[in-house]
Amino acid sequence: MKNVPFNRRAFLKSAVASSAAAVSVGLPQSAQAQQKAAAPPTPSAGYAFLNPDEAAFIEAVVDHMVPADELSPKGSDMGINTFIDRALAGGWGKGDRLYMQGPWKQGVPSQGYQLPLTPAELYRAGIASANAYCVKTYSKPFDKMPETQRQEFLVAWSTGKVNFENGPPARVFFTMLYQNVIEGMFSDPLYGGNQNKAGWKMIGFPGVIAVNQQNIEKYRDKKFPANPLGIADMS
Amino acid sequence: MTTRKVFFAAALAVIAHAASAQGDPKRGEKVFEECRACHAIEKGSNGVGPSLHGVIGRRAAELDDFRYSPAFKRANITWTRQNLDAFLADPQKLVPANRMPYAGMPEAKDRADVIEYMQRILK
Amino acid sequence: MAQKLKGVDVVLVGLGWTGGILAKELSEAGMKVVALERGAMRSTEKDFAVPMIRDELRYSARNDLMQNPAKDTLTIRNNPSQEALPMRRLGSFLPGEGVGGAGVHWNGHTWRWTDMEFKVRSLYEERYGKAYIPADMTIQDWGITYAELEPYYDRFEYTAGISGKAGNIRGKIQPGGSPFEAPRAREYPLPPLRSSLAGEMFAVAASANGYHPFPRPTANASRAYTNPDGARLGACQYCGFCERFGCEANAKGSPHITVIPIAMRNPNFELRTHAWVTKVLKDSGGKRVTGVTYTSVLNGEEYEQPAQLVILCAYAINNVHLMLLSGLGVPYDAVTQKGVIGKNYCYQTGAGATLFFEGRHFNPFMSTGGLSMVADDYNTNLDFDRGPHGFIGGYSLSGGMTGGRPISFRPLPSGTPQWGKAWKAATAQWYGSAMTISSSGSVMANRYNYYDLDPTYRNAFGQPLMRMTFDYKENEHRMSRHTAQAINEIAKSMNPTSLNPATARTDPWTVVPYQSTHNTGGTIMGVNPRTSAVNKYLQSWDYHNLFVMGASVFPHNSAYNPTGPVGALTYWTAEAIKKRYAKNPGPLVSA
Amino acid sequence: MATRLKEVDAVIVGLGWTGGILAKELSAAGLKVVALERGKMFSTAEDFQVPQVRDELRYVQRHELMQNAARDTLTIRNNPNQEALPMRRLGSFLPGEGAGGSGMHWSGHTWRWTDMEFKVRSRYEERYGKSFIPADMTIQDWGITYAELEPYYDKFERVAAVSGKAGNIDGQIQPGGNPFEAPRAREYPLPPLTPILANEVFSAAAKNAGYHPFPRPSANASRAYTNPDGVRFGACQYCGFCQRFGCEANAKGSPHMTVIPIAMRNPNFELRTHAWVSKILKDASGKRVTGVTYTNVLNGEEFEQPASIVLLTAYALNNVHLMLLSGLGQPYDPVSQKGVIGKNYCYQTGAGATLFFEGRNFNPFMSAGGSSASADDFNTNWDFDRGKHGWIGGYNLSSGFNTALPIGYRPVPRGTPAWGKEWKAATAKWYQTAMNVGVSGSVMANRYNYFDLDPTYRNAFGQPLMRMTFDYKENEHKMGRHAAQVINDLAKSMNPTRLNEATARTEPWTVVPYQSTHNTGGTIMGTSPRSSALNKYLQSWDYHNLFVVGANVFAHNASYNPTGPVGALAYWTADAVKRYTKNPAPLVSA
Repeated sequence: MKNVPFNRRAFLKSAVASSAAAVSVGLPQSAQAQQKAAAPPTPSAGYAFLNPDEAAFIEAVVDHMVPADELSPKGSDMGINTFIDRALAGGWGKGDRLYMQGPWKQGVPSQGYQLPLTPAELYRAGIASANAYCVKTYSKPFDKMPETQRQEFLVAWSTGKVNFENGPPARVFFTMLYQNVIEGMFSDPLYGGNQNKAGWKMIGFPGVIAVNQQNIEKYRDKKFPANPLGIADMS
Repeated sequence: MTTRKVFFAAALAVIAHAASAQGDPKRGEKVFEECRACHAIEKGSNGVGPSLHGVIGRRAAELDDFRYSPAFKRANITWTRQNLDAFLADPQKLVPANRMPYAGMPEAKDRADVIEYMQRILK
Repeated sequence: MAQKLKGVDVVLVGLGWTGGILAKELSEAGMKVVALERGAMRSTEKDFAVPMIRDELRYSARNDLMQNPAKDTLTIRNNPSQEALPMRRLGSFLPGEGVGGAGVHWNGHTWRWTDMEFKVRSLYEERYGKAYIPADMTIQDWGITYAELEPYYDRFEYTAGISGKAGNIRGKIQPGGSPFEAPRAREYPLPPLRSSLAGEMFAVAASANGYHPFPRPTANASRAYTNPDGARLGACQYCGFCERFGCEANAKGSPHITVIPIAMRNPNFELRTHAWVTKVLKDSGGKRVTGVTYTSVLNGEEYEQPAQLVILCAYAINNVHLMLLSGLGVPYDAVTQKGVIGKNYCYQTGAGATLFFEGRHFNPFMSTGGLSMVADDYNTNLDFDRGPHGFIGGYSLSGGMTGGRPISFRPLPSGTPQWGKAWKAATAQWYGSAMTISSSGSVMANRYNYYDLDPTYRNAFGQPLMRMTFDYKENEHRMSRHTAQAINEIAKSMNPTSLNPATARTDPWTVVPYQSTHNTGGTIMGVNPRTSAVNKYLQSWDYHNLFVMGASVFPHNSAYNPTGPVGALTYWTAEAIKKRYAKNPGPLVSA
Repeated sequence: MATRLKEVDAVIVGLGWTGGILAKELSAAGLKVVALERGKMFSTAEDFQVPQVRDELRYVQRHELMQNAARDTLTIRNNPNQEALPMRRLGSFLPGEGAGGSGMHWSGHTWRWTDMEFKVRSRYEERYGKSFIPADMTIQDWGITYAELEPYYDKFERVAAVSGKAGNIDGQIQPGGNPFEAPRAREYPLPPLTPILANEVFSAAAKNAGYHPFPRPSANASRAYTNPDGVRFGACQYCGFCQRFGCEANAKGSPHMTVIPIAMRNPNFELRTHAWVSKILKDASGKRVTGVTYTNVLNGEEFEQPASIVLLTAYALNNVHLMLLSGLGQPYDPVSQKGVIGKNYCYQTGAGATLFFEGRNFNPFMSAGGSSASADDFNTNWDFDRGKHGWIGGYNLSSGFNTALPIGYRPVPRGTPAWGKEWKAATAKWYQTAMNVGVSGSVMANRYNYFDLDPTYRNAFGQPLMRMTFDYKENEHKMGRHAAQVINDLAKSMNPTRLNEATARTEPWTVVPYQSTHNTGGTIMGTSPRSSALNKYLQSWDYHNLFVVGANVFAHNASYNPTGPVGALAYWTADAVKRYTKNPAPLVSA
């Protein structure tokens, strides 16, 4: 998907419009109102790896972990799902830089990743097992579960209390998934995530222009006005 | 604004301009050290940055044997002394999103001296 | 150490067509069956949904549904004096993986192999004399007859929903079908597919040249269909994304929408995916196998699954590899010609011409796996006298394209530059105005075409890779020259605007370009244990509770696609197990 | 079969800092030198261009400039009775690859290791008594002195453009420098980097806690500079993309822009990239090595390169691996404690606290590799009495930012949820308003921390992987607890709004998170062939025409980064090799 160049005026206009709408309605800024007022939903970038079930699962995870609020749009509007899809379809998903020769042993956590699965294979088996667990426990796949159940499942999953019946080790998959959500939120927009540099703006990271020799003193202990640019903006 | 005042302001501008013209090339060579890591002064030898040979009065992104960033190609400016001075003061301001990894020379005196040096040496 | 699990009656290694059929048949017969599939679960709605499936790069160029050579592959050489090197990237053939195996992404061509193949040696000796068969050509009779197999062909055709036109029903020649086919009990379950312009033009020209063209029988349902087991198939949409893709319309007969779902509903059956079988275990007596060892690729754990009956259904290549890795039977030695495991590996040859017709519109993108007309005059036609041409075997001719996917199908008159303005113009002009006439030809078994274990390279489980030694021999070169000539005659008679003529395939076989996934032999069936690995019920001569399915049992390869006999033989073996072996476990054929 | 090539005077295996220095020095001395580098050629203009280089995902998370574990890696275990498994993905340490090696993507910290390390055993025995050193702690004197090495430290600092403040010139303590440092002949070539807020806040607190903070010496040029070889440096731009990145401004001292280009201009020198050395060959007598076998990874062809001198400069891990694969020297056995190849592997330990200051702006994205202030009061300060704490070694206190990019660095107070609205708020609030105070600590050699060849796993060339057996021992746990205490006291004195306290690293060492690429030992230098692989000139005791250069020669690991002594020892060995060529024989009688 061509990187939609950041259109400041459009962003400002929509921001102004949304705040005006909130004011006129006079209601507290409930999540739904915010969602509606937030920037129009970004057109889908399509999927090169995830099938419909998997895409729904990933969208639900990234939108739950990175909800929409005044700091940033929700995860899928920032393209974190697209980032994960492209990573899995690409070399990293196929096991680039991963030693994949047997024999295969479980080992202990301090010996790191030992599964005979490439990241793409782990996601495929992992999402199927996660959804199977959710259907067994909450009688619905993850993306159909209400927010409270999603949170309950994610907390259990991240703390090793979830076991995938004849699936991959649950926690190994969670650790990889969580790292990819973070990467999707803060890597350069080139990779499909961090669209409009929303992740960088949230924390004030100035992006690729980094000639700070003079700024060190000029901005010591002062807020640096970051209007981040990505690699594409300078290419 | 009475004409006198106007005349007086214009004169000031000229002098200021002239002053900057008399930068000290000797000191300018020393200041130019900042640039030598990436720019050569010999014709045709490009490194991280393009060769600065004959840069004064040249249009930006003119050498065809150097891969300029789009920012310079879009800039369509000529390296007059004035543009050079503005650029060296704050490179990202004059040519936003350019790739030069150099924060600039805040001191006007440094800029005047180095431009004077470049004027002489980079024929 | 491997964790030992509870024993079961039957363990199936691999769950494609053969595994799927046995899973259904044996679990229905009350046996406790476990299937171990190294790949993942597959379903039409999850894995072959539009628009995801319409991705030529992913499924065709990058082989998404196929075996991953990073995990396991073969080493390849043309002859025993050459050093074999690994096939590091899939090319010439594409073994499948996952539930449904190759049965998910095949084209659907389904043929009945006849006694012309099952009694190949006696037929040729009888008609052309013993000396006609070269010394190194190790063809042999299969030990089974067409008559015995006919009802099982019929069973498989009706399970998979084959569209075709019978040519011979109980001895009566039917117009529009293949006059040379062996007698069928009844018609195909579905009428032939709608014909394409390319198919029609080929048929007209072939008839004019004295051939007997007929529609290719194929598992692309010409209309909606419910098979005898109640599985429903949709009508083929001629989408042009058939081979290497799963069918989103459930219109292509595949195991994951026919036999496997039925087995899955049967409590006697259990499927374990991501289960990579590394060894078949045998008892100390060396008379029976006792089960298998497998690794769960989900977590690296190793398990031992004991079983009364072990059936290898893991595609021809992997079946032979497992026999060699597990030390089952005597490995074949090309020098002494002793041993049987690995013997008689065969492939398929072919040739093709591309015809360009200015102003005609072939719409190659509107097509399906089996949309072509075929002529068998140089194949199953007994009257075709091979004598003067000095070759054994046959080839079928066909006109029509199975699809027009642009990364791989961009017909260009030879001599067109590979890029630039002229290339663009030619590509635009001829993409829709060209057709192909192609042939697929048999390969006779040879003493120096065989499998064994590679001495150097290992797979991702640390086990030796299987080594394939193969090349086309003089017999195939002669047949290929005859083929090219026949194709070019027909093609010229259609006076195309221009023609890329067919050429004989006489260079050494290369693993690089895709050719065909019809790898046969390695655990061949036969009449005695000295020259074959399995008897006529595909039961191992050495271990009576070990059966081996798939094309690895074929003593040689014909011009036809293998899935017809593969499916039929599986039903045939299922019957033998249910009716005889289960009641009285022991050799079904006295050695 | 391997094609045999024409013999040369010296073959250099691996072209990073040590390979680059030796290539320049030996070719300048007239030797015919061939360097075999398994990676590709690198140049600032082509490979470290803005904006491509500003890519945290590619260079930091996906290890673009590092060794590819799919080709070659190690197997890992904590102790000899555990089964070693492959490090399937790089984690705890990141060996480099390509012409320039780790010297391209290091942060630049350059220290002078002193006699406190070179005479560690005698010093501790002398002051604390023999029994103070635990039985299994196999530390030993290195056989070299700081005085011998001082001029070579000076040479490396000037070549690599180290910015810093001297603390002791000829015995005269200099204000602002490290008062505990050994005497230097002269100042650093460049003044220290501009301090960032975190440095100033830390230094103030350290001062009033009685410590002696000073700017960390680092090869990030604080202003434009021309080194003694005529190489021009740009001024560091504090871009915050330093560790794991190449420097686009030619401001970070790296071999690909200093020593390697000079060697390349010398007709005596030839570089072959994509050349993977798989074995070192030795003659029948077993006294001399005769050259190396390597594979050209561009086409898989195998070559034999004969040479009268072989120099291993392929990073500490690969040097040891090559010695083991080639059967050079006797492999170390922890049970019998016989053999030397693989002996005394050491790593580094650490601890750190994160301090949150509401309303302050630390601008973590504006930093050079060396933007940190340090204090050595518990390290090179020999007056600090280790006696009552019962541990050997030292740790260097420091605070600042190195590469605080957002995927890897998002400080939040402990207990903040890992995702959701509250997590977003905390991340946004604290990213710029937090700083850290940490230590890097020494690791003493131990009988059960060593390298050998793995019995099961193989690399992409079918050769056995090297097996690393390592864990922190009681000595390091004790030091870690001491360090955590010091950090937390200091942090509290700065009364931050919130504090994530430091904790001692006492869990078994794990290969998963990145910790440090300071792997030392395996072919250690020493005073006798029975307890060391190399003499003081890094010449093999067994094969006098084999020299092994890099941190693998360190008999134990200090708290300091290794590149200072590694660079100095490379220049020291270059001089020794020049002497060797005049009379090829052992330079130290065994």
